[in-house]
Amino acid sequence: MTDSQATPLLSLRNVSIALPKGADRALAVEDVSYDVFRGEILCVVGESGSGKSMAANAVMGLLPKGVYTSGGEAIFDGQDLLQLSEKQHRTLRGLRIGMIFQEPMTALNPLMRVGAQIAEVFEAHGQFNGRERQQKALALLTEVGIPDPDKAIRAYPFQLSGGQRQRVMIAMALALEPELLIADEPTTALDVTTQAQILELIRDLQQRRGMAVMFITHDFGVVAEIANRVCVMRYGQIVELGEAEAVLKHPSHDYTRALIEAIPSDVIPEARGAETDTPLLEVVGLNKVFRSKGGLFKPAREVHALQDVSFSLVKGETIGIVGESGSGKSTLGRCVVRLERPDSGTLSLSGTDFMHLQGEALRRERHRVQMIFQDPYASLNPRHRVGYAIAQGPIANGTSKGQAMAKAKELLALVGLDGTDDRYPHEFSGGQRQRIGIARALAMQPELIVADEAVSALDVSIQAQILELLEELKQKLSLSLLFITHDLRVAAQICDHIVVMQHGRIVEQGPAREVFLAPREAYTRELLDAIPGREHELADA
Amino acid sequence: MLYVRLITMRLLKAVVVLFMIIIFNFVLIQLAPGDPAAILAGEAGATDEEFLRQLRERFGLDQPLYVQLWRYVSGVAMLDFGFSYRQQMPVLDLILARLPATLLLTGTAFVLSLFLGIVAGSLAAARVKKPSGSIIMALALLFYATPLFWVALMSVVLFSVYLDLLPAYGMYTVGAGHTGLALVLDVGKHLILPATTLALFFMAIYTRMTRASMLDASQQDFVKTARAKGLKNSVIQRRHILRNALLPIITLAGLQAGQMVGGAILTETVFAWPGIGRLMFEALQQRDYNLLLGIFFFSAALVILFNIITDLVYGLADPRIKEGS
Amino acid sequence: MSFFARFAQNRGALIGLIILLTIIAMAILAPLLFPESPWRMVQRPFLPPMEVDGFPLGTDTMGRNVAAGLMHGAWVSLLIGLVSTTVALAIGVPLGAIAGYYGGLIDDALMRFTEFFQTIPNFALAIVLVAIMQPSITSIVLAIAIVSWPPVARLVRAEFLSLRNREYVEAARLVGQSNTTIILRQILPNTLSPIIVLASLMVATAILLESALSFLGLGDPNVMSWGYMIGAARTVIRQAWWLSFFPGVAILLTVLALNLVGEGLDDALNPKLARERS
Amino acid sequence: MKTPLALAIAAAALSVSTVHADEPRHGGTIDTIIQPEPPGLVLGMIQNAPTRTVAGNIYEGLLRYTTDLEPMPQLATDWEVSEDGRTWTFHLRDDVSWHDGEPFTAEDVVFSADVFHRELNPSARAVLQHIESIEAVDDYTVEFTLDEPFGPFLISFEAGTFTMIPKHLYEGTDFRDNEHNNHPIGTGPFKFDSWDRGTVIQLVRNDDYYEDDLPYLDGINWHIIPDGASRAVAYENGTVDVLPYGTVENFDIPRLAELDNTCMTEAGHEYFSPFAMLWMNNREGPTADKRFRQAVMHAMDREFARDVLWNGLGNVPLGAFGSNARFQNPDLEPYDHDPERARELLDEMGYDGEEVRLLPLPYGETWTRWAEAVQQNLREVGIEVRTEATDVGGWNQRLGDWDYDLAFTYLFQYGDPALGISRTYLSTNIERGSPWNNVEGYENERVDELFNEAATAFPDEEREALYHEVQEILQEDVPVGWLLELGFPTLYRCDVQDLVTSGVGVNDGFKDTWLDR
Repeated sequence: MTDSQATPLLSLRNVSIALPKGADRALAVEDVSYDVFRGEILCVVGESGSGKSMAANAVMGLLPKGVYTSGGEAIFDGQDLLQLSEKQHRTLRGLRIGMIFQEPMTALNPLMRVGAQIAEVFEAHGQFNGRERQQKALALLTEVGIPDPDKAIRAYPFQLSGGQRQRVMIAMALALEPELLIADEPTTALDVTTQAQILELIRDLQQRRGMAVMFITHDFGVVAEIANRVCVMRYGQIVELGEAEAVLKHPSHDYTRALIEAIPSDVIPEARGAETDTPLLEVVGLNKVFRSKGGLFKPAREVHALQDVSFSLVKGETIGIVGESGSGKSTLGRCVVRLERPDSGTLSLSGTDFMHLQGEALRRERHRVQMIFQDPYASLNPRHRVGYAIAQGPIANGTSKGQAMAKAKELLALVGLDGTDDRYPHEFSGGQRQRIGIARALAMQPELIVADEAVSALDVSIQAQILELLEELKQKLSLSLLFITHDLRVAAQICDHIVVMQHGRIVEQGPAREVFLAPREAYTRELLDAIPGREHELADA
Repeated sequence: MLYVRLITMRLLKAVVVLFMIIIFNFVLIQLAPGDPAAILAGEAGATDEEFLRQLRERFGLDQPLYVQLWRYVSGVAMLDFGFSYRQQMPVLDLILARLPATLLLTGTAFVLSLFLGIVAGSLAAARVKKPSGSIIMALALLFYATPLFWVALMSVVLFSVYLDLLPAYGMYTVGAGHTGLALVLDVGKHLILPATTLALFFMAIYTRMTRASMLDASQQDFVKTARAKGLKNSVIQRRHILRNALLPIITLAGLQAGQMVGGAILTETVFAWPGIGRLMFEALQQRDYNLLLGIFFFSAALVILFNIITDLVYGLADPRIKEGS
Repeated sequence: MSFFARFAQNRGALIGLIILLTIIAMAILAPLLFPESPWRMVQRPFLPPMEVDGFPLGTDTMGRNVAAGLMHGAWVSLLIGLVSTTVALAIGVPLGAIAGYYGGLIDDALMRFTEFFQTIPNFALAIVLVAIMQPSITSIVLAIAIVSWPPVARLVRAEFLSLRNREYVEAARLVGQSNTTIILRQILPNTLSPIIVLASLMVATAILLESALSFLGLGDPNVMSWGYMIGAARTVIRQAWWLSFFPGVAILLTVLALNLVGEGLDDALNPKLARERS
Repeated sequence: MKTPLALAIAAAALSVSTVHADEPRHGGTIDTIIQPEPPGLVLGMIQNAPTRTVAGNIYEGLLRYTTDLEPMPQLATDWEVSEDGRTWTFHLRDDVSWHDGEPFTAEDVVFSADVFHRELNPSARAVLQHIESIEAVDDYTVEFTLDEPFGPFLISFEAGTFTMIPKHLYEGTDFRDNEHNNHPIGTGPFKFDSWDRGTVIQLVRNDDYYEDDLPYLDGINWHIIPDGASRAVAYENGTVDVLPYGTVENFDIPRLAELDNTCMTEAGHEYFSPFAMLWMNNREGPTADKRFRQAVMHAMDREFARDVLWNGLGNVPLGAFGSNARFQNPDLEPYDHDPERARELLDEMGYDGEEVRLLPLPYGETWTRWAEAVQQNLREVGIEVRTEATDVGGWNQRLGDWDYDLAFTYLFQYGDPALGISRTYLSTNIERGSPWNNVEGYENERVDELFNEAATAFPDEEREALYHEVQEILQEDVPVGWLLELGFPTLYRCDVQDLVTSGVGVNDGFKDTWLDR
């Protein structure tokens, strides 16, 4: 499909981009060269901090303040984009190079109607008159597959869903039929089913228009789904560049191989036999409704976050709660640890009623269920040394300070952070903080640990390490785990049992192998089908 | 329409707040030393018990406190704010006679400060790190730090005494008998100094706020989107950044509009502006309770009114609130 | 980068700090340099600045040394600014913390209470309070505190609202820490930087408020404050400009310095913001 | 024997009003200032200074007084007293009409004095208590009968005390709610025109005034400007031509007085003779000790206060009786500024540094400065003073409750010791709740006796002897501090002629004023 003999549409030659003083390294991108050809999708892949989107921003002339290109050239249609003045760049942007971004929630002006924002593209380049612009916008919205485009054109961004907004972004980027589309992690913030739709749309449009797409992502699944060629980056340098098939199947570089291996595979472990049959956690008919109070302009609302949810967990077992955003999976986790109080149903822990506990009684029982949180940056108090952060739970429960601190040191060693107890959280990386979070949960010697999207915010290689650690701890300490995640591949790797949720209800539950390999419900199948790169991997397996 | 119902609800809430304010102020003022009758008597230059007794009886000051409060509250419910002890006029008449002057002064100062503040703030935001931007911010800080009354005094000395350009006090030229356009111009001329003085401080606030808010907004993702479209910088500044930056300014402006009534006390005193702020200060010194309560009531009502207007304007400016569901 | 290095990066903040330290030095050195009471009538009235040795800023309407008044006034202005801010914090921080942490009905009630105070124009309320309590340092400090706590409460509440569902707070709740411990040890320390910044600006506002009260004749008659000096000199502004000029400049500089320092603190305490702003 | 005094008095009045050689001219409106804004304009119902100043041109009394406090004819052309000093007969002008056209008659006099003022006016009541009856003999003759001779009787007919009020508009109504209160009707040379609250009060010429040719002016505009500095500017930029007392701060007066075409007079206050005093609480604390009070008198530098704060205007008083007061004893030993003597007295009494509280008078900058000066004077002789600022309300309350140690005030002397001086020292005048009576709590039986006898003694020689004796006692006891006989200056453009023509000239002088332009 790629004609390597043709002249590239965009050609990056020895591009270096400098970071401002005081950053963790001098160059964001170092001596990078790659080409983008007409009619191909080039995926630039890397973990956070790899500098994968810097070059794209330089091409657009949209580098953040303080960041500047320190060498090389980017030839687009015969001119070096890195030498253009702001004004020259401006005539190119939107017209010949379009760009879409990661966060559809914030990338649209909240105060302008969708139609007006699309029409602005024409206005910026002096094309058409007002009426025509609206008509064009409508046509574009239809093309990107927004339902009810007549209404959508008059809508404000907040009235659209995330996927719809990303479609609007795409419509905007494609309005003037640019030759090059830069897509900077356009699906990362989306649910897995939506992601599949958007990926399909991009591939579709690219083929129909024959344009070039530079697709920046961290997810090899996405790469497998969409790429013609792949450029793998690490620490600002290219580690591997080549045809997608070749790179995915036969990665030549260790790092690429490590990345691809780190993706949890669908090789699903056998469920381990539970130690006993007596359930540790029993959830029966749980309901939870959130009510928002009305304000001057908004009427009161009710959201049924949990409806008649029942399942049980036996000691030593790991249950995965999976679902997309809004499925109620996090609410369920928060109810189990009693950060929320369910409205009705029963929630019992080793036979004791955990649902009706209140105040001081609840406080005394809390140590039995602990939680590992999603955001490694928010889960540790920036003002407390990590040793104390771990020890304060036992201290609050009556352990002497000296004992608790000693125990904290032990736990830090256990999670692989020996001798770091007197450091502050900001001295640790995200993965390390997640280890501290695990140590903190363990310090309470809980009967049950709820892990709420515990690895979602981490890079894939780090994700693998944390999952490994959890696996190891599970064995060593025979932990019982309630593992909440949106990522079915992660769930497949660690869980014995899977509960699939949608709109606050349980859609399907059963042993992990059954749910993944022989799903009974359509929704479960839909979820599984939407996993990017799945076909590739299955073919691989 | 939804609007009507919501405004009705807000007004109902306002009534409750106003009622609380009446009680609060009533109690507060009772704590003040000094018997209004004694002060009136003192002003008369001579007193005897008979005179004091007459005064107390006349103004109901001989009644127990709860009776006085009840009388006052039930009066207010029928828009009867009582009688000013000292000015010998119904409180409502006095306030309504002075209110337009204060509204003119604060209204002008408000519009002036908001307009200039937003313009200066946007300029400063667009010229971050340039000398012109720094100069704007330095001036704003200077105005912010300068005591209002001091500026007022200095401007009288400069513009009225030494330069003789503008009238130093009052609202219009007494005895000139201007009517129509001449009167408007005359009042306008008198308005310049007090309105500007009052506006300077608030302008400084809006300038700083606008700049900060614009810089904040310029960090938002949609600005990058706008740039990716190839829009001109000036269009981005105006249409995307400024519009979004205005939202917090609307909130602030709503709060400040109420505070301006307080700031007007100083301005009105120095410039002899016949407004409600000056009336309040005089009423306080003379323990003219009914008048003081009335003024407090009206200024609180103004603040609440401004808050409601602010909410409405905010609702118009932010579709998320207007059309949110 | 160290805290001070970050602070010193903002040149305005450094200038502000130097001015502020000078003023503090003035306040401390006043009793040494001018041991006599600033109220003492020591020379003929209306002596212009630099005319007679020992009277660099001249004398006032009654022949009192303006320089002495200015130095002693620094102490009073700073004291009133600091104490009233402390009192305002003592009211606003607990209210805001409780409202923000507990939410619900408690929040509703406390915020209504706060709004109520914001419904009465600040300056008017301050005047009434001082008049009712009769002017003295105590009544002025109280009045200023009473009109300036609501923004503190709102700020602290907003911070608590955003922090109370932070994961580390939830973690603390899960390990069984009590509400008091969570408020005091987990959340409050993390709200300190915006509070410190706000406090530095409040000191400035308090000094302005005190001067405005004194200007209207509601100052404490036993202490020589800058606001008093302007108020007293306002009637003779035509004959003796220096009498209101110097204290006016002193207030201006102090307020300016506090604002600059406040901005510097903001930059230093919120390094991320600072980078965006510059 | 009935004594026709009027002729001699009329001659005296002439000598006051005809200082200028030029013939008075008609025309012109005069702009002046009233500070503070009066609460209302009906004299008798309201008697504070600004009301008197404005309404003194609308209303009139039976008599006026020269700057030497001798009576002059006004609504009464002449008067006589019976030999026993108990019956006074006044003959009224027969050509006077109210501003609404109704004729002025003896019925109006009886109504005003006996009904209106008896009900509303405390200062009139002080005189009325000595009056047995008031009768209209015919339309233009009124007879007052006293229960015994009352020394100051004849000096009580100034417009501010016994204002003539139109009976036909007020009789049988609730005086305070009378609709005419907002549009006062008098007999005076100017008629009320309009009052724009907070801005200006305008009076216009009464074209039907009974005195030929008078008044010369077409009208008066009383501007209301609440800030002292602004008032000074108003004079400088020519908006106003006359600055009555109290309208600009004392510190501004020397500067304004030096402006071109500017004249100054202290006249027109003789009737009131404002006397500044320092209340000293005789009941408790250090101030209860006579030696402490004497020490305070020696500690205060009253000349400094006069020269620096009051621009050298006014008199440092010898003792309780001001220099304008009748029957002053010139042989008293004065209290000089003598800090050494003050310290000796304090040592002698064994003053232990107990703090005394000083209340300044909340009437503006000069008074505040004065309190600061006195505080400093007292501190320098070793007295611990703490100033407690109050506003008018607080000041009234504190004095009324006797909750003070030292407090500033000033009192009018009203021409006769029996009206203006004895009230401060009589023990019968000790009563809580008023800041104007014997607030210091001084009790001395002999002083009471002397004052009471002197009030009703007849003729004047007898009164003089009694008053001289009382002054000697007071000089020793120092019940209050005698600070200053205040000189209130009026500033005006020199081409404003005949501005002050009587002992209450600041209130009724515009009658004769004309503009030499």
